[in-house]
Amino acid sequence: MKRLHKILLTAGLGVLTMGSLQADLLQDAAAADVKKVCDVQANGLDKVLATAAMYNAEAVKLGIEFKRLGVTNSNYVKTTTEAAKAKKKEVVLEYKKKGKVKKQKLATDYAAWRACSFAIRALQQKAEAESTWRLAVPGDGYKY
Amino acid sequence: MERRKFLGLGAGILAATMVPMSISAQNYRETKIDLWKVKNEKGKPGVDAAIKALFGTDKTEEGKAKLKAPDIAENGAVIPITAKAEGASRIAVFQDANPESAVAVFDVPKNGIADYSIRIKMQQTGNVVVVAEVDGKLYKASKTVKVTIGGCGG
Amino acid sequence: MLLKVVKISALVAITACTLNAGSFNTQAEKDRQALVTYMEAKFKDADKNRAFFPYSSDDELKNNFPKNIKEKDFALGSYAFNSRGKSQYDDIKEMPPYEDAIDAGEELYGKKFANGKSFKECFPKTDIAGNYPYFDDKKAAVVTLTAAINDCLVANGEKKWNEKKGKLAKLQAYFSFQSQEAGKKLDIKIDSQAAADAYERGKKEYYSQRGYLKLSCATCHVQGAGQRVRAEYMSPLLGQVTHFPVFRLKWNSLGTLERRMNGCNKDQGENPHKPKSKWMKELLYFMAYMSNGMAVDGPDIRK
Amino acid sequence: MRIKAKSKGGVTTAKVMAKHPMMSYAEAEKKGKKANFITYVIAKVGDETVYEASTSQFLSKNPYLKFAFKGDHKGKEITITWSDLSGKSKTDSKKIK
Repeated sequence: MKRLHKILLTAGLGVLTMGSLQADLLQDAAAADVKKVCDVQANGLDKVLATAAMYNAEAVKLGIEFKRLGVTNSNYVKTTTEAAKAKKKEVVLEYKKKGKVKKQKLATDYAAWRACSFAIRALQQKAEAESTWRLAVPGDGYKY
Repeated sequence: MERRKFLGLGAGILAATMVPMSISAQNYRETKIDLWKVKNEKGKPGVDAAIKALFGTDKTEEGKAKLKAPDIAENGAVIPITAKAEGASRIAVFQDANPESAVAVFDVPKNGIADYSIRIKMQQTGNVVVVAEVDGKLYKASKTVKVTIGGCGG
Repeated sequence: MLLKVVKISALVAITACTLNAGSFNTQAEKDRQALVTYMEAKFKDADKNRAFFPYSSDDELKNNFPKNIKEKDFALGSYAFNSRGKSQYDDIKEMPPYEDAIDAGEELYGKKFANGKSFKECFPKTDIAGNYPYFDDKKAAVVTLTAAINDCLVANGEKKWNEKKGKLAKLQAYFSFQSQEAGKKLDIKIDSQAAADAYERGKKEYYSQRGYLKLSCATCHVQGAGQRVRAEYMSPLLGQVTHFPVFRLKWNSLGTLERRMNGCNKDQGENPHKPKSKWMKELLYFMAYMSNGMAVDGPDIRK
Repeated sequence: MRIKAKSKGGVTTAKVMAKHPMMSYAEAEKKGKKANFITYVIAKVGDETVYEASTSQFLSKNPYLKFAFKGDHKGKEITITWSDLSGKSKTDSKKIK
């Protein structure tokens, strides 16, 4: 019996800590000022891309990753990071549409900004939705 | 081979339908080859030319010919239309939205009722035109169908 | 020791069930009623309720929106409130392009697997479209018809099918048609706490904004239902799942509900969720309950 | 071919859906295929022609044809034949309800 308690306890703790860790990244994102954090001029390309990678990884884990015109934000992060390493001024994003490979060209700085802001906004929206989603439910928060 | 077989069949039909009142059955693909080639050029729709190619004249009157077509197509690839004209011996459908004008020509057989429904393709907004031949006179009806690029969803 | 744990947890589970049995769908039923009330009120008279339709022209409001649309009418989706589109829909329904798919589905249903068995073993009855999705307490997960079909294939040593179109859509077309013919209604059950939780999670996702366009499903299909985006009328959540698989003129082919859902994800600017993901299944569970009691009317035609 | 034919009040109505891609020249060019579409359709009851249409590339994929003709033909067979640009032709029959 004792052992059972132990098991439950440790398991519980595990869940707790995991939960709180995840919450932290969400909270950070929620508190972050996208315009500042993702500003390439101010923070430099590499820092912005690192930020993007960190938050986007969390967004992917939570299943809320952005995708724009066929390009996932992971694609933005990956391709832009490679371009930055290669000191390229332009990023060429490749994506599939109806089986065919299509290309999108973007200035590297701008692609980095987008990767970063998309990653953070995804998390911000989730955090925000926690308190706002019921406002849209008929019979609950939604009044008409 | 198959082609020849079919022509044979067609000939058989011709013979079978050589009855008074019903104008001789024919495959306009073979008898009016030019009709199907009449182009719709920018600012110069080919509908009238196509009517002339089929009926020998493009002088038409209002009334008698009736056309049912949507104001806004749900999808340009499947536009349900109905063409009718009481007592018509021939009904033809044209449009000015595609590269060529002619869509279909119906010969109304002896006991046929001149009321035909088909589904057509239009690659952009344009006019659908129906011309019916009633007692040797041509009657025209037309309608503009808006074709929008379908929007939501994968 | 381990046995003890199992026994205890089992005991707990049982008591939990017996405590509030039958009441697990109370909240869901409240939500459904409220949705029906909202939709019927909104579409009672579009011309008078203009506040709901800010972008519609006088002509639309007066001539295109029918009045007094009732719950069952919403099974038609946006055609419930788009008379002009509806008349084309009716014309196409005269001889719908999906009838071959139903026949093909019937063949697939009877076709033997390599192991000599067939779908008949997994699905003894064919008028079952309205019973999915359901919550499987043993698996502690929502089971969609799409998933059930693929599970059956795998269990019989066959390859999974594409979850969006093709064979799977055809077999579903057959099941839906059989259900429609038998006059079946959507019969979605929520009869455990775990099921109720899955429903609540699905509901929360439906009403949560997502994607770079910051749209929730509800933005378009609850608050936005009946409003126009370019030439599109947005369909209502109520009745949204009754008619799948659907032949979309845009696709020019038959597709599953999951295929359509991925289209919506894309429009929201979000990386689409996998049809077999927990997220998708629980969202569909919620959506299905919102149409609970409505007639199964798939397969059908949509723009 | 899908054929539904019904006789009622001295009028027979037929609904036909042929299985055909109806590949227009423009579509064919895009897809890198050869244009092909139904060019001629004829329907007969016994040896009487009841429908005849010369058609083009602009009918929808799997074209739908609805027509009616005078006469109560309950129980008789309606026979529909189409041929396409490639010269292929197909004939199907159905009992009139």
